[in-house]
Amino acid sequence: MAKPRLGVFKFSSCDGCQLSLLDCEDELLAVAGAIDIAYFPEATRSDDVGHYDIAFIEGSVTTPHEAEMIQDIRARSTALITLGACATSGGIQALKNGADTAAFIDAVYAHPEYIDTLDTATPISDHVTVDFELRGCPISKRDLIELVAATVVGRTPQTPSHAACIECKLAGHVCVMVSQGTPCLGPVTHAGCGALCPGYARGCYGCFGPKETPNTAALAAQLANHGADNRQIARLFSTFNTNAPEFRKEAEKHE
Amino acid sequence: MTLPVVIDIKALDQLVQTLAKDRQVMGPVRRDGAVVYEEIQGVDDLPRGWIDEQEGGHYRLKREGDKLFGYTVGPSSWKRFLHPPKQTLWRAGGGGITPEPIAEDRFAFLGVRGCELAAIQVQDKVFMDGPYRDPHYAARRENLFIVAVNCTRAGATCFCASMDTGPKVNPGYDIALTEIDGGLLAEVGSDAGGAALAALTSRPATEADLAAAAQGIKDAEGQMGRKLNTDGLADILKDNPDHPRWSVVADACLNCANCTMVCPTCFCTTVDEVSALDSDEVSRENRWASCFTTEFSYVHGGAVRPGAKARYRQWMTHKLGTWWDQFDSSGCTGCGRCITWCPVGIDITEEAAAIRGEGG
Amino acid sequence: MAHPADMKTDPMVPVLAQITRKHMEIPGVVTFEVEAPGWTGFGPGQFNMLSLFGVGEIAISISGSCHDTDRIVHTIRDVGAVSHALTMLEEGDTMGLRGPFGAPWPVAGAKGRDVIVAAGGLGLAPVRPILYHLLANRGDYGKVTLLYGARRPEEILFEQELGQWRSQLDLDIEVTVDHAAPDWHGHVGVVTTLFPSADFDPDNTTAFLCGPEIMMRFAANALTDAGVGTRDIFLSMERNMQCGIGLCGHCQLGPHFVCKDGPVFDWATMRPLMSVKEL
Amino acid sequence: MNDKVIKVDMLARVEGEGAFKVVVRDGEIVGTEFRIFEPPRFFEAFLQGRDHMEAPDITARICGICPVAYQMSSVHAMEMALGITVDGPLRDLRRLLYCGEWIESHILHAAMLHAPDFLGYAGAIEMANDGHGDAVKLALEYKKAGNAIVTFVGGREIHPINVRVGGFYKVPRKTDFAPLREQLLKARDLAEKFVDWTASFTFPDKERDYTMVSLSHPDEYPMNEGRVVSSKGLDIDVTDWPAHFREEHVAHSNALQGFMVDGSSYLCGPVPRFNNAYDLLSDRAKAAAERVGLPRDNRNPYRSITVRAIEGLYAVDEALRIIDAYEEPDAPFVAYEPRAGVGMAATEAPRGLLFHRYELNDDGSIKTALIVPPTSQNQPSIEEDLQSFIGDILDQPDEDILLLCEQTIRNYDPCISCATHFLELDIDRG
Ligand SMILES: Cc1cc2nc3c(=O)[nH]c(=O)nc-3n(C[C@H](O)[C@H](O)[C@H](O)COP(=O)(O)OP(=O)(O)OC[C@H]3O[C@@H](n4cnc5c(N)ncnc54)[C@H](O)[C@@H]3O)c2cc1C
Ligand code: SF4
Ligand code: SF4
Ligand code: SF4
Repeated sequence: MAKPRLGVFKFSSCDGCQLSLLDCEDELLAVAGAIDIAYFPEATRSDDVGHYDIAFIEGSVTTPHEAEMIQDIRARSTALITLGACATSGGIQALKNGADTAAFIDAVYAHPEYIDTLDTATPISDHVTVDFELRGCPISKRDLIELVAATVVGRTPQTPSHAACIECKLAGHVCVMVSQGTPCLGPVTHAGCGALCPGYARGCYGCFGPKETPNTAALAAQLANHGADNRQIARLFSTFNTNAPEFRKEAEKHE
Repeated sequence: MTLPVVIDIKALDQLVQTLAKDRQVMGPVRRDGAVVYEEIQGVDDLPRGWIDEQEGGHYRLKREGDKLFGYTVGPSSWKRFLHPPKQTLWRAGGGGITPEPIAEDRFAFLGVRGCELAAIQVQDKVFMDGPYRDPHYAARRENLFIVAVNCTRAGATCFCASMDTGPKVNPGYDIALTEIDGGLLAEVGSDAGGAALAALTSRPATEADLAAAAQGIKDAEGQMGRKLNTDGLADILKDNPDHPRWSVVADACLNCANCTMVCPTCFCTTVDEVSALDSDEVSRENRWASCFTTEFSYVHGGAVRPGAKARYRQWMTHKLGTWWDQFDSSGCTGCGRCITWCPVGIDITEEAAAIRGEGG
Repeated sequence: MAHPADMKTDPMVPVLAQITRKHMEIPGVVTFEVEAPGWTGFGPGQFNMLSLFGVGEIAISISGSCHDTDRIVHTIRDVGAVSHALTMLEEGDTMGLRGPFGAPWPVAGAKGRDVIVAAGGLGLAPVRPILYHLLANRGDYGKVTLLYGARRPEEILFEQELGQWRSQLDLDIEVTVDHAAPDWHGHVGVVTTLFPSADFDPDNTTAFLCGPEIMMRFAANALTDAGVGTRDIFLSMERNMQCGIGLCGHCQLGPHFVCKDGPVFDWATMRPLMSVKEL
Repeated sequence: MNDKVIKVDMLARVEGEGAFKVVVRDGEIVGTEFRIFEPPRFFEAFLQGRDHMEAPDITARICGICPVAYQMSSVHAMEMALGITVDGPLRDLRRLLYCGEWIESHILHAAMLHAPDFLGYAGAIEMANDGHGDAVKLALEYKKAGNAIVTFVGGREIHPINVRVGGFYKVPRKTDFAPLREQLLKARDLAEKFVDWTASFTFPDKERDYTMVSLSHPDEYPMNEGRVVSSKGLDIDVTDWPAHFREEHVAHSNALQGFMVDGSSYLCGPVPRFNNAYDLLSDRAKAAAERVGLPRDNRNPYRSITVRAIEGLYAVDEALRIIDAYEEPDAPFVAYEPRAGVGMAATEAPRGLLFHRYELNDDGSIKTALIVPPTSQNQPSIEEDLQSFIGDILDQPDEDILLLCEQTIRNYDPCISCATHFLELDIDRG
């Protein structure tokens, strides 16, 4: 069987998700052995354009150019897979959605006249059909390896969409919400990180975005019981997955 | 059987050391603001002088007194060791299948409470009494030595008295301890327990010792923070799948699965396929699963229980109702963990009462 | 039937079964004949857990004859990752196999009675062992009727075999499709539309139903309305199964584990449960 | 052949999206542009109104390659605004975390992104598949030790979760360090070999007289705090930064660029640190530099790959020193009350100085934020390098010129993602 051809593409992002691939020190060469890394500018000058069996997309769409580019990549790819919160929900830069872009530009740039940017940062799935979404800000190495290994053998990657709480308990962490009253998004957040934050005595801040059927309202009510004010609750839901519909709606309720 | 004796803390330490010679002794330790079960080296590791304050969705440790076992049950349960969160089943590579060697763990548990021993016995039925058994569980169970502890203090979310599982432990232990002034009353529950106890420095228990222990247990019974009326409950639950209360609880429930993870009897697992990129070996692994997730009931095309209401109903009806049909026992032993460790404090006793038409 | 109550080995560990024959039934549905070491036969309605290492494991009914003790026949529809990978296997390839599991159709209990077998779609595969059994012991049973519904004419399963059976005079076979082009001359409509014209004695009939849950529910209700007893109607249920042996908990349906108490249940047991939404 | 435009529209093996262009007229280079077309992400604007506690998590997302640097500059600036000092084991742990990032980032750059230029490959995987497998494996194993530190202290290698204003959320117990220590001892040998490997390359014989800017601390190799100094005599407190440095929108380029107030360019990063603070390197690092003949006032930017290797070795040594001296602190963080204030800090990101300035409101929310990352500071210098280093090879084939240009830019380990939030977008595809 021919090795699947992989292209790795970057949109608006911090580079962290594609860096995760280079951070797979133990597996990198095995990955390169199992798939043909045809296009990956962060790692290689060779730009082998053409058709890709798998396209990894990092980042969200924030400029007119990016909006065109994603259509082209989609047309040239069999399976289009998004990596991380930016590509999957818009990422941190989606905080500008709903804000006054002109004011944002003024806040940052001395000479704003050249700035060419869309008013929104949007997930890839707003533009093209996405075959699989890997969550996280950043994605976890485990998930990435699982994704590649599963794709190579043809199984569904095991990246369950249940709550981070399950991983928290599998890891044997003590719930920070119950034992410390620390606000934690674990109950509404998609698993994948291994419940890192509770393991470090802090609440989950939602890198992996909403879980399946998240009850954000019930969690927000409990956060308020623990003393969080509306502003804190709104902020908690508006970080790296601020544009994920369930989180955005909950945040709006507290603005 | 041997008469009860009284041992002191030094003797208890000696017991731990003796058991540790050919076992991993697991016991209570204080970690990250809670009492959890981990490997212990001696009595010094125990959370002496710490008690817990529990309520729905609330747990805090505080200093009070100097009892070794003043705390009640915490977030971890013994199932973590007997039925671990992940268990490899077999590995395959190079054309053949190698079953995972049957677990050789030899555990001794120190501080098993009444509700907890009952929970172990519930899982025994699940994993060992059916037409098929889980050989890893069975092996760990056979090698297990249990030092139980009768509760002399109960928490606000405890209701073992309603479930007939405590505060005094039912048989099934090797040794049972009751903390009294000036020592620990020790009772023997098995030959192995008798032998282990005989090797320790002890004195025969006096009437006063026995009375003090009984009083401690009675005190705990009086402090029981929750009650569950089990009368006809199984049928009430099964007969009320459309009770409006299920929708009420579904609105509050996060379906985060914490209750099932902390519950000492919840046994469900999902099988994961594990393959690596750099080897041909693949393996299959069991992982704790929960009926609160949609993937749990997934059949091609969608979940059988997509709604939160159906998932909560499944869990509670199973625990308190259909468990009886399946295993001829309750699936709940009244430990209260699911109440305390639910991030929003949903209370199984309150929900059951509400379906029954009381309170709520 | 190997019922390993005293089994020392781990029931979660499969054996390697080898494919001796592969046959494509209709696009996306493949029948395999496999041989597995230690296989001692099965009861009609039982299933195996089939797997491809690295991909996953799924429950698949045995669709062959239980008189055939060394060949194991499975008919698999490609719907997702595991079923797809299995259907891609070729003769000579191996798959993992555990089983047989589950409670069989109570065919013996139907002796001397009329039998109705009603199947929808791929549901014909799990009931095929019943038909083999009935045909092999034809004298033991009264009128035998097979009512089968497929979505479209192209999706009719085991068409050749149906033709052979139909030519046998002592077997009544009616086939219907949900949608058809004008060149289809058979019945159009759901399976239940075939019931009124079926010939059976309601007081002395045993019915075996297999197909989508909604089809089974309608069929069972129609039979009950026609006077067949609720304990004489049997259904084969499907739930998510990870272990197939009652340890993983996924397949619970009310008080039952579909894998070990079922998958075959009588209608008296299922009726109240199937009327509850999302049970 | 005397007029041409040498350009690359998608510069590979750098973090983020950049391009460059060299315009030649009559055999003379008339213009060099190092351009960044990463879309703007507006971090400074997002930060307004957020809680100061969120700054380390949010600013980390500016760059997945050096999140620790962002976390460090932000917490130090916040602590200044809040009037608290973090020292003792907590300060050491931060330095340890930073060592991890230096190792990880330096080795990533040196082995995976830069070395292929010296050995003539498109990338490290191609290099590994063509006889350099052992070197690549060694580098990966070594780099892994850096990630192991970041993961151990910070929770994960990218966007660590354990850094907070005042210290950490949770600190390790002394006994927890044992496996990490073992791994670092092994990594130290790899680090030595790695220095030798990078030094074995052939370096273009090119130098420039840079103004080398770095932090300076009396007792420590520059990393998490210090005064800002330059090789030309500057020596200022970090709070005086705005008075001595400025950012400009330059007409020919699409980027804000950093200059000294007098308009001259300067260089920050490993080479300035090495030159300005050579004496503070560990003995092992100094010995390695001597062994491979790296002069202590190196002005050849191509040799920065070896300087990174030396800093990597230093970071391993320093990490081990910190681990051996570690005593668990009484509390994982210093407690404080939010208050209004202004705070500034600079720390040494792997690729150079990273300056943050925040103004806080009474409730601890952020009023204004300013972030000046290293790549913007080095941009004028990058263009000047292109201007002066390729003039003598203009008669060679375009591909060779291109390669040298790219190699020259990669000397800087430019981190374009970092730069985005203040670089405007103008894609010149014409
Ligand atoms: C007792 C029984 C007998 C069956 N007999 C047959 C048969 O003879 N032929 C046939 O083609 N199919 C049969 N099925 C259905 C078959 O198990 C599913 O089609 C199969 O599990 C789909 O898996 P997948 O990975 O291809 O699909 P996906 O949709 O990707 O499913 C993902 C996973 O969900 C679970 N799952 C999905 N659908 C089902 C299901 N219907 N039942 C149980 N678990 C499911 C499995 O664990 C599966 O791996 C039977 C199911 C049961 C319970
Ligand atoms: S700490 Fe957070 S993730 Fe963990 S169980 Fe509690 S609520 Fe869930
Ligand atoms: S914030 Fe939540 S999702 Fe992110 S690392 Fe922490 S626990 Fe995981
Ligand atoms: S259901 Fe709740 S109270 Fe009952 S055993 Fe489980 S965790 Fe304890």
